[in-house]
Amino acid sequence: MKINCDVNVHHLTRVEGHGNIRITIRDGKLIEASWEVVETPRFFEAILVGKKWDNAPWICGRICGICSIGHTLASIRAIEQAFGIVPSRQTQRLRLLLKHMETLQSHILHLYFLAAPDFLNEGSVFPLIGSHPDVVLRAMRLKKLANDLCDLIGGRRLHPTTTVVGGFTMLPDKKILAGFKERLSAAVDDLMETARLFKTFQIPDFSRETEFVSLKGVDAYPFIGGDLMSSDGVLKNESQYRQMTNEYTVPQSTSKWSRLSRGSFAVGALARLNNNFGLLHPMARDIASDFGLGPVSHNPFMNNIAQLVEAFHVAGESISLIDELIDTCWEAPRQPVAPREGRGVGAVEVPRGTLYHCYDFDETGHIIKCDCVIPTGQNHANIQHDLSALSARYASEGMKDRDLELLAEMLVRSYDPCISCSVH
Amino acid sequence: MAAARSFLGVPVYKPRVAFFELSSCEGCQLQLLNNEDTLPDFLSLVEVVNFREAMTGGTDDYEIAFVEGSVTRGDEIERLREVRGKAKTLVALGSCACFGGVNQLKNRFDPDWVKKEVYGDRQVESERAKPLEDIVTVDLRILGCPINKKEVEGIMVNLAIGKEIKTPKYPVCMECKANGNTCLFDLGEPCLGPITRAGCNSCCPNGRAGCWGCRGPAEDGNLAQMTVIMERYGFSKETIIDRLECFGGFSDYASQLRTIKLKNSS
Amino acid sequence: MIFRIIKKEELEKLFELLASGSRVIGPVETGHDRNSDPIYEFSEVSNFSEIRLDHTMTKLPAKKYFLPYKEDLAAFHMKGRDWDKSVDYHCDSPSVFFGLHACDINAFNRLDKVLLGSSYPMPYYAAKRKNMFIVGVDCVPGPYCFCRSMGADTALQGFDLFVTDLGKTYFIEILSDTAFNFLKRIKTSEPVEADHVRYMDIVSKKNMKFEAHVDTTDLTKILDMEFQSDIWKYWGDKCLACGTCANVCPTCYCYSVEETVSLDLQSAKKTRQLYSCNIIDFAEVSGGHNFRPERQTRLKYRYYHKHRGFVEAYEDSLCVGCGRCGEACLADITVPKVISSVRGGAV
Amino acid sequence: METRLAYTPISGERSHRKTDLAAFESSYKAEITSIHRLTDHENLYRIQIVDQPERERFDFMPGQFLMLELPGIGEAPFSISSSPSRKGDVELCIRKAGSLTNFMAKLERGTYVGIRGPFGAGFPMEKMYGQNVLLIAGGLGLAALRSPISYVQENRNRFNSVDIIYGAKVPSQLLFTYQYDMWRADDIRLSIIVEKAEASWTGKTGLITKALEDIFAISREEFFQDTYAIVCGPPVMFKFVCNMLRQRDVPMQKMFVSLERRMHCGMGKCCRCNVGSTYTCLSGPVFDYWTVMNLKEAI
Ligand SMILES: Cc1cc2nc3c(=O)[nH]c(=O)nc-3n(C[C@H](O)[C@H](O)[C@H](O)COP(=O)(O)OP(=O)(O)OC[C@H]3O[C@@H](n4cnc5c(N)ncnc54)[C@H](O)[C@@H]3O)c2cc1C
Ligand code: SF4
Ligand code: SF4
Ligand code: SF4
Repeated sequence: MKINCDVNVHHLTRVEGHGNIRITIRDGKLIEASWEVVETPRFFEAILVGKKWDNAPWICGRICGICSIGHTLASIRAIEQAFGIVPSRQTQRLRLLLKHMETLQSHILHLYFLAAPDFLNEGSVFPLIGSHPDVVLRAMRLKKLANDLCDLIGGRRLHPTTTVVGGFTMLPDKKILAGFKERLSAAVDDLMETARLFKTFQIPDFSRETEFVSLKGVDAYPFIGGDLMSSDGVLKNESQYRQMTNEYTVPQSTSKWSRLSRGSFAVGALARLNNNFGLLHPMARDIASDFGLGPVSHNPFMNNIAQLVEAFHVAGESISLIDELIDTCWEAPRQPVAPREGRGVGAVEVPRGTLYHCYDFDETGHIIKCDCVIPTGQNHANIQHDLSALSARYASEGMKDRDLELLAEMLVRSYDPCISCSVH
Repeated sequence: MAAARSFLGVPVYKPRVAFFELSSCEGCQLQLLNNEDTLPDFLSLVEVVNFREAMTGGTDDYEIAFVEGSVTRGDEIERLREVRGKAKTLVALGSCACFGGVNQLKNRFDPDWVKKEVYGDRQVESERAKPLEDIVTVDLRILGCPINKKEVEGIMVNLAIGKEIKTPKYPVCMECKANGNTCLFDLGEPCLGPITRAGCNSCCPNGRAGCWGCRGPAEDGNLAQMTVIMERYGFSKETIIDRLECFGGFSDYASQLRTIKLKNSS
Repeated sequence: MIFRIIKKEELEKLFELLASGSRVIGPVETGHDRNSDPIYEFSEVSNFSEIRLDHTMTKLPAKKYFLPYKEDLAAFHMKGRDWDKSVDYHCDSPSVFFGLHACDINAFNRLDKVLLGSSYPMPYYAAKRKNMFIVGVDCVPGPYCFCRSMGADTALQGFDLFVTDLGKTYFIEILSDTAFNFLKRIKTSEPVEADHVRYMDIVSKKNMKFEAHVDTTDLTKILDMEFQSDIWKYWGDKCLACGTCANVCPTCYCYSVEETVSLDLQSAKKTRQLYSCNIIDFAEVSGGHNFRPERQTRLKYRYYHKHRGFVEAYEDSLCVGCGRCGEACLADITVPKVISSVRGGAV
Repeated sequence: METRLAYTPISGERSHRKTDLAAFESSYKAEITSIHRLTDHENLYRIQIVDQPERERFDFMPGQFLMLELPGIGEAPFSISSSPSRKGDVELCIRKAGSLTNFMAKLERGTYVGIRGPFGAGFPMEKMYGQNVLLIAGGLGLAALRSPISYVQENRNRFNSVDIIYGAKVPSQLLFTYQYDMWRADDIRLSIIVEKAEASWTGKTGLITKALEDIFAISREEFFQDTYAIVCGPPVMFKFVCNMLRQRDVPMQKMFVSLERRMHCGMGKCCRCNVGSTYTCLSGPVFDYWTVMNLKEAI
């Protein structure tokens, strides 16, 4: 039996950004297990200082290429909060629909392109085009649907163009919007197939008591704005986000880390689901119970399944959103904006967890101070703790280097980390 | 399939390509995966040997390297040089790689202040954000923040069949008019369309949002006149500079403007 | 020409008749500009109420319907070293243009000379042009209009019928037998003397409303004489070389051709894209030599082509004075200003 | 009574008459039957219209050009470089200059290309009967001159004295070297000059104008009044040459030059080739020098 083990993953693949995993086991004892974030910082928080409010959503969207819509919406919400703007229902619905499509495309991307290859024993999705064409085509179809609808509402699937403070620069064509209803209904079948596929995968059985943080839904599963909650019972107002995130710097990471009631906490699909299970679309709830997933699950690998469940949720809810929007008599796409002095916080549930943007403005609407807290940043400490626990558990079992490496990689990947975004 | 392909009898070249990223949001790479319809065809044109965002187990034996992001740290300079050394063709992918992108906005501040503002007393390494061209020779630039997938597809086809690659020399206005948009100046919105290189199919004006110049200057762009026009339409010097400096394509002109006083500057 | 008078409500009936079998394109209001003035554009309409017969100049001409900004000239199916070529003129049914001003109708007439009348007529244009039913409508000149100076303020040909608002009734000029036959199906009456008087009155009142003018006397010769004038530099310095003037012009037809290969390498196509002589590489040839590298020479060329060359070849200017290019030019370069500066030797 | 508008179809049958709508995008399919490497930069392609009757009908004049199309790659104008008596079995001398021409250089025999044309006005060869002819070419200009040269060869007795003056930068860039002896054999005086000699070059060195002066030196004054000149080459070159000829009293109407502009249609529609307000593709590319001098921005 092999009781020494060295895992050294430099620039983990199939994640966004740059991170390293290092595990050392000697004589069956864990010496070191560390998750390092080596991404280069881009200093968005400094870049924005001195800029007028209208620059923020445009620039901040560029923090992340996967959840640019979420960043843009968080930025817009922070500004609207600061200036006392309440978006119209029409704007809110459109934003939510746009948000849902980003969630769908991101979850599909993660499930099929980043996570599935692990379960199918491939290095990437590319060989699957030959070996499992139906799987790949299904993934493409789902992703394309989500992206196409993002194009329609946001002007562009990546770094949206029409989303502005006060609303939208342009409204979607209702006829085209209506056309998406059918595609979404068809997507539900594709999601069913996806569920069937994931049913065949062996999700590692590993749990660690964790605190889960997310927005707190009131009458709907939460995505944009509202109160914050943790599964340990902490409840805060959106503007008190700092008491939720408690950022600190650590030597092993250019991203800041977070903690709340314990040494670390988790955000993301699993956290949202654990905290707001009752508000899920019935279809999504059915899928969850199919996988035996219910509140509160402490298995980080189940985040993949939580994403799948959420994919059902957003697909189902989007169909009703479209119905509502088609029946709306369009009002002006955007409201006027009057800048004023003050602070605004925008909390948005992006695919990987709760995202916060916070700006302080002077009376002319120029940014004095900017703070962005990224979900993956909040997860880093938890990834570290999971990694230690996972390594410790298998240390004495004498796992092969390669097996432990794979498991560790899968663990990190299951968080769907967005590293460059966490460093920003 | 791969070996037998040809176009007009000329064998099609299936390059071994690799994707790398420096300081960036990785959106440009993602944009490639965002081509759902055409991804299989796209992938049949190239052999992807390294694409960390989407695959495990890459090799270093590649001909074309697509590098996304700007250079902001010493280790990136090293990595970039290494990639340059291995690649026959080095492609700068997106505005960050071509101009520094939004990252270069920090260059307008004192670097120590920037670090302190974000990290307090913790030491972090970071340099001025630079485009790839400042460090190595770039063979081809693919513009945009993010890149336009249609354009990239066209470029890949041309690389494969060995046809010259051309980007439009004219400004976004050409595409904007062809798309039948109402000019944003008529709507009272600022727009850099008249001086920005086309190729995005006037993406932003199509959604009634003004152009921010992410593709950098068009050939022979009349920057001086653009400033006059922005002023005439009542936009402040700050608005003009905000747009010009956003992606780095016009950064020289923007910093030049900072020192000139415009009529209605605040 | 045959004249008729119809009651106002009859026009809608005529619309319905025309729309029942064909696509109708007409001026619609698409929103408001920064001064809260309405913005008009040509668009496909399905309902008479969408059409704004009282529209002032549309931002863009109806060009996309007869000279599309992008059009595939040919498609190729590749077969190794061989290929098949197929050509489609992109018109399979007639269209009704309901509500064109005289200048836009004259734009057709002048384009016809080069695109239909000369050697190598252009079938892509012909296919659309020969399948148009045009309903003209009278107008009130706006601040940028100078069609009268260009002899394009009244249309004598190139339409099927032309509608002038007499207040309580419409005065209809009928040019084609198709129009005549359609009119048989609505209520019309012969105009009486008073109608003609009223019509003439409206026309002469319109003539007095022009604010912009271009003096075209001896313009071709003056342009020749002023070829080296410094005035072109003045305008060239302003010009953004953005091509907007050509794109909003109802008669600019210059184009560029690009061939592209599909992603699967199985097919290819040849696409025509409307271009503009103000664009930097308009006269650039391979190897990089540019026959018109400066903005001023390109801008000058646009004026020479429209106001001199075309006149020489076809006895008409290629400018109908619709005023769109001046209105759209962000640099505020307008035909009346440029021509008067060339004539006067100074701005 | 009609209830809906009638549709007028535009026929798309093949036709090559200038006035026919179907002429516009109708191309001949032609096969590359041979490729001959002339220099590092230029190849000579023999291109044969596939359809035999069409090939027989393809009629052109020296100086005319055609549009050559490679599907998906591009289309560009090229002077026909072969004798008009060869009809639709033409030769094109193509220099690698850009996307189409570089791709062209990769093609093999047996590839099919599309050709449209012939377009433009050619050299008025018949007017030159009984006269002296000076054929002057610089660089690639010889490609366009080769057709009138063949014409003169085939009708040698109809012309008086014939001179070819040809200049290139270096000897290795000289085109059609294998034909020089044949031209000489047909009683054509040939003077070749290069700007820079390479090893083994024994001929003249200098600019074309120098070679022309040598001709002047041995010709009588009266010679020039009965002379037609055809000049092909870069604008700077023909400007100098034509000025020299004028000083020798060659009438400007008897000097012909070929102008090269960007072209997309070849049919007076795309406007890219306009010089002033003249379409190079319709009225040119061959112009007499008098016209050129009166065209704005011609040179
Ligand atoms: C009347 C005429 C006769 C010609 N005869 C010959 C000849 O016999 N041999 C030869 O090698 N070359 C000749 N040329 C030049 C030849 O047309 C160009 O070299 C060719 O167009 C370059 O195309 P490309 O796609 O390789 O270059 P690119 O620079 O990539 O050209 C792109 C496009 O620009 C246009 N274009 C670029 N350069 C020119 C040019 N100089 N003239 C016209 N259009 C241009 C073409 O339409 C082409 O599609 C002639 C040109 C003209 C006008
Ligand atoms: S909106 Fe912008 S790009 Fe479009 S025409 Fe106006 S200035 Fe040009
Ligand atoms: S319109 Fe401007 S900012 Fe928008 S994509 Fe195009 S170049 Fe970039
Ligand atoms: S004249 Fe005006 S519209 Fe035309 S290219 Fe110049 S700036 Fe653009």
